[in-house]
Amino acid sequence: MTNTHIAATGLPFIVRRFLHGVSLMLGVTFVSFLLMVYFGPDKTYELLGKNPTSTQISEVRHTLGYDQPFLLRYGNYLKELLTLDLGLSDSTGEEVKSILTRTLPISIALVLPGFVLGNIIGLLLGMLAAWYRGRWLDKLLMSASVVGMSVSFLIIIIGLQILLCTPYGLNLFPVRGWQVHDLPSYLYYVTVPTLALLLVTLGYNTRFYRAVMVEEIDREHILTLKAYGTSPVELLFKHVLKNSLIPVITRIMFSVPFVLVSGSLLLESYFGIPGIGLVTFNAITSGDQPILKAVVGLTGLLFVLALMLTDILYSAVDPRVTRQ
Amino acid sequence: MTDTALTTALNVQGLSVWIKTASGKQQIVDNISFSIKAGEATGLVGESGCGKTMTAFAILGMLPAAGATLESVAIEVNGRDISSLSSAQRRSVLGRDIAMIFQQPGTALDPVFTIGQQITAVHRRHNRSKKNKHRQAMLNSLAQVGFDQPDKIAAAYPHELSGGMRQLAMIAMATVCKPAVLIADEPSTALDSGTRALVLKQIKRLQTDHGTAILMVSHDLSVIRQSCENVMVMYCGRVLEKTDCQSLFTHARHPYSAGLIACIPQLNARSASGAKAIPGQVPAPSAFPPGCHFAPRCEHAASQCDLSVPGFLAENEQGNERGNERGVACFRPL
Amino acid sequence: MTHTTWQRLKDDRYGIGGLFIVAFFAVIALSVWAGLLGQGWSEVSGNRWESLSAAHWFGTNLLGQDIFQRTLFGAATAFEIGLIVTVFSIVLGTVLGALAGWYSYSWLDEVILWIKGVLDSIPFYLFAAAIAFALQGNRWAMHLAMIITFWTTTARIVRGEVMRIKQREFIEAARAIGLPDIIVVFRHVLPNTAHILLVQSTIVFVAAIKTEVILSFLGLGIQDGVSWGLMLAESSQEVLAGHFGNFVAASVALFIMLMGFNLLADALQDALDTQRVNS
Amino acid sequence: MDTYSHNSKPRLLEVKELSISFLKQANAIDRVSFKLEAGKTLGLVGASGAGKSSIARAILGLLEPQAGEILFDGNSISKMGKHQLKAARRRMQIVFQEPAASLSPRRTVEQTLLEPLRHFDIGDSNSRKDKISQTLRTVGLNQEVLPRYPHQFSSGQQQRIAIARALITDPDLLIADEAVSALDVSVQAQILQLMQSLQQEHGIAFLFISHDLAVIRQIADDVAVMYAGQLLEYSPANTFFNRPAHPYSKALLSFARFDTAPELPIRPQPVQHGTACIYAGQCADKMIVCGRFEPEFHKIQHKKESHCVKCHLYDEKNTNDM
Repeated sequence: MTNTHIAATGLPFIVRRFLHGVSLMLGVTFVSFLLMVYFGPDKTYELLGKNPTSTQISEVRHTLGYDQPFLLRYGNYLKELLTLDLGLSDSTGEEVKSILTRTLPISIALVLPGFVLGNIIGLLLGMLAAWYRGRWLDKLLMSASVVGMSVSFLIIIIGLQILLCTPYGLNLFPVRGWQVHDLPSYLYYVTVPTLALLLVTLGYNTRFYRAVMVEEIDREHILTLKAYGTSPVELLFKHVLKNSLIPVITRIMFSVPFVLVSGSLLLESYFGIPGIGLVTFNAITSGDQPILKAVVGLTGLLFVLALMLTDILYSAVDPRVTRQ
Repeated sequence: MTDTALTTALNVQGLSVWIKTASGKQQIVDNISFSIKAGEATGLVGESGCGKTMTAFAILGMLPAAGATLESVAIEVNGRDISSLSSAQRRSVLGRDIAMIFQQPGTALDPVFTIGQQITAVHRRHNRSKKNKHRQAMLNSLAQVGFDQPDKIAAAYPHELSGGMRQLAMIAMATVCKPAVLIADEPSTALDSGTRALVLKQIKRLQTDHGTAILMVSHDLSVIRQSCENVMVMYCGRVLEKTDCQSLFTHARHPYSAGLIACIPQLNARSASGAKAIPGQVPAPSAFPPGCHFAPRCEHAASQCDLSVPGFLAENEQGNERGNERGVACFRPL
Repeated sequence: MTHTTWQRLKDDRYGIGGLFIVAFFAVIALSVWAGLLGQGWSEVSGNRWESLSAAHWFGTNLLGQDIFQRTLFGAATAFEIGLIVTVFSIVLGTVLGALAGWYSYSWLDEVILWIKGVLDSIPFYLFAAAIAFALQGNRWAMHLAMIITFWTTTARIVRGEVMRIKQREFIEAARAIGLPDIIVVFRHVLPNTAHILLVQSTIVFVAAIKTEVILSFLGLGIQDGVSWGLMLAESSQEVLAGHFGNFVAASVALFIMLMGFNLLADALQDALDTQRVNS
Repeated sequence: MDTYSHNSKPRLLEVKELSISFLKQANAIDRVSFKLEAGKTLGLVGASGAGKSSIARAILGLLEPQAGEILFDGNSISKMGKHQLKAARRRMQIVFQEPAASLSPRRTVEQTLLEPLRHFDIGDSNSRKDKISQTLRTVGLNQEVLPRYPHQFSSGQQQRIAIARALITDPDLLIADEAVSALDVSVQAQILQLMQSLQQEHGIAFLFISHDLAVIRQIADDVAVMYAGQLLEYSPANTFFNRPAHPYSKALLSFARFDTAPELPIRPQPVQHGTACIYAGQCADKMIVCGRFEPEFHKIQHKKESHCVKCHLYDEKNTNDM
């Protein structure tokens, strides 16, 4: 989460946020190096045949660099990441960099509509529930969102597939595949995954936005606005919304990296869509190290960018967030 | 409309409020009636929990607590009953004919909009003129409450001003549309003596220069004595005494009023035994005693006080020449 | 849980409903662990895809194993995961959160927030995969992965609450007589976060169970025994062939348990809210 | 600055040239000095934000001053060893403004009252029970409050419990930090009455912090006026209320009597160290010298009482260009 503590180091705010971002990146790469390389699978035996001699083993280990000191290996791992020399995929041998550049746009196209709709509808429902707090509409929305939160993503995916993609249901949409070349074909393939993403996030979003809105509506300045004849619409969409932009921004910015990777992972592996999620899924099941390292690096980068962008948005939205 | 209705800026008749508590519905404002003429200031005094703030909000038709209900015979502002208006019609009255300022200047203004934006919005809402008269009206209003550089204040965000300045900005917002009635809910409680004097001076100026009728809600009798002509003493949802400040301080008729006055620490005398305190404490709504609510704490209470509720004995016509209402709700007034 | 919170919880119908469901599944889990129920989950006691019958209440799966037994065992697995992950992650989150909050804006706070930032920015499923590799399929790899990442939300909430409580006068009063920090934190600060931890535990419990389902689908979940996640993963193929037994059993059971916990979490939230330190 | 005639016994509390600053702001407290005799009450007066509460926290050892010294019974608090500090802390207690916020919400009244007794290991288990019931009686409460939680009491009762907690270790000094400001007038009167009787019966010294001059009038023997972190006037109560010396004191009294109101802007301008009188911006009797030099403390002698004021008006050197 953002570190809203403004260190009294006098460095300009942006530089300090950048340094904080860099330190996080270092942490992410260190952890991923530790887990995926240092403790990762030992490939020496793959390259050697049966009962290799000790010299062959040490030779291969030397070429693979396993005998180098820990820090040095971490050094070249960082160098690789920085120079985007991400190596080749173990399973397909294709350059990791080209895999990422090919699959990332597909994942974004897949996840974006569900993500945007999920937050916009969630915000509107949250506002409604907060405004009519305690009345039947609030109770209805809350119990619906409890149901939404109690259903696993996998169940929604399988359920929707049965309902919409198989002869047992309406059979309107493809059960797998991603032959997208124009808008109609895009809609044809993206509808069911978007619906799944929407259903699984709507419950959580509505409750979260309701809690934020309730807190804002209870503030004293709302009473003042009511005492001066402000209409409910102006009250909600001008005052309450602007005051709650900080928690709203935080939620949206920080769910981007996860929805893009974790969200797409399930959707793509299930609907057979060749995005970064499917690539990560195969990498996990087959233990394809270079891909895993690259995806972790990518998400770390996305997370840090989200972090820095949030701070900038904070001060743009809320005058009290001053950048000493 | 009788002639008094013409000059009466605010006329409240039979106002009652109930709230939903854990132990069912409790009445916290019991049949309050009073009227304030233009250019007059009336104080509504009582300890915390007596229902005075709830009364103020009920007059505007706003009930902050969920599940609260309100009843009134009439709430007339400049002779027009606003209690029977639809919420849209009432919204056109709030901020134009009747306005309110609050106790905590720190939280009463929206922190993410500038002072200027908030005041201009009120003026624009109630004046459909096309020219940018709204900004000018806002700047004038700020200047009138004593800011020598109104444009600097207009560009500032609430957190950039001190408590006193925020309260003055609040007064500017309340008076940008020149309302007939201003309700001030504990306007100076959160301020220290310097800024308090400044804020009360500005409220006084509204009353004298613009003929605004002021209803000042406070727990501090010395503030009421300083800023209001008339005073109503409230306890556990009921008005126990209504009179002018002069008479209240010279000869309070209700034992509770007398007790309240005796509690006030005097600035120029250190009373030997210390301020005389009223024994016991204010009961919660669910535990209001039957009969006169003050009876258990009242030294003059007789058996009658515990049994039945004393009616409000309005004094006969010999009230002072401005003929405002006077009276006391007590079987054995002092 | 003072007396009044219990009363308030009692007259919240949904809350009691949630409590009943949770208790029901707890009983099942206990009896499975005690060996009374669900022991025949792995036996091939029938042929493929038998439909509902007296012998197999929920029918059988691809291998002919009894789905009802497997569902019961799945409940125990879910409870085991939920409990282990919740207890460890809440304790870890509370301790680190309290430290970060008590020494806020110190280097300790910076370090804890940095660790949290790093862990939050690694995609969870990759992290779980990496841990699974590092521990070579150890039975507890999944639990460890969840504990290491779930504590961060609790820590953030506890840190915020401790920072808020730290400024209250009753803390200054305790420090004014010279009480050592440790006593002040454990006697005056943490008890006031108890209500948050109770609500957070139910939320983490739900998150742990839902995560297990996805991990099992990725082959990183339960290594021995069966879980609803595994059953759902199995069912994803069977469903296309029209056999819904496995899918319906696992998803309905999972849904009911999660509903139970979520309803309980809501009821606790409302009941304890008024008890909070009035800010 | 010596504001007193000397006598042999060391005073209960002596604050010497105390300066405190937060982060990089200018000194929140700037060279404040005052003394408090045993059994006496000093009223510390001034607008909110003048730094009164920070002094209280420094005395209790909760805040580390940048400069200056606080002597309790003659020895400096910051130089005290662990045991000496613990013994000193037993003899000084504090009561806060918000009664509800000063009691630990999850602990019963009994636990709250037992804590200081156990911490300073006063008496044993049954003598502590008597001590608790006796202290409760002095603050006008009885036994049945013991098992209950703070949120089950009115603010007046909560403040009595807070006072009981402060009294239970038989302190010599009680700091009341705006202790009655949040209470209704009638409850305020009850608590003030209680504090006055505590002083007469137990000889407790009070450092009574308040922005309300009328309350100070009821309880203070001496008055110290603070403005933007600086002490401007120090005088016996009667002299202060009848013949205030410093222009700020006069202004405070006239505001309290609703006679006058200050001009805008009302915020004190930050003043560089030693270059001007901090109140110059607002002062009605401002002279040229006030804008250029910081005034020293001058002593005005009436009979045997000492009355000092930090203002150029009372500096003989400047009388010529008055």
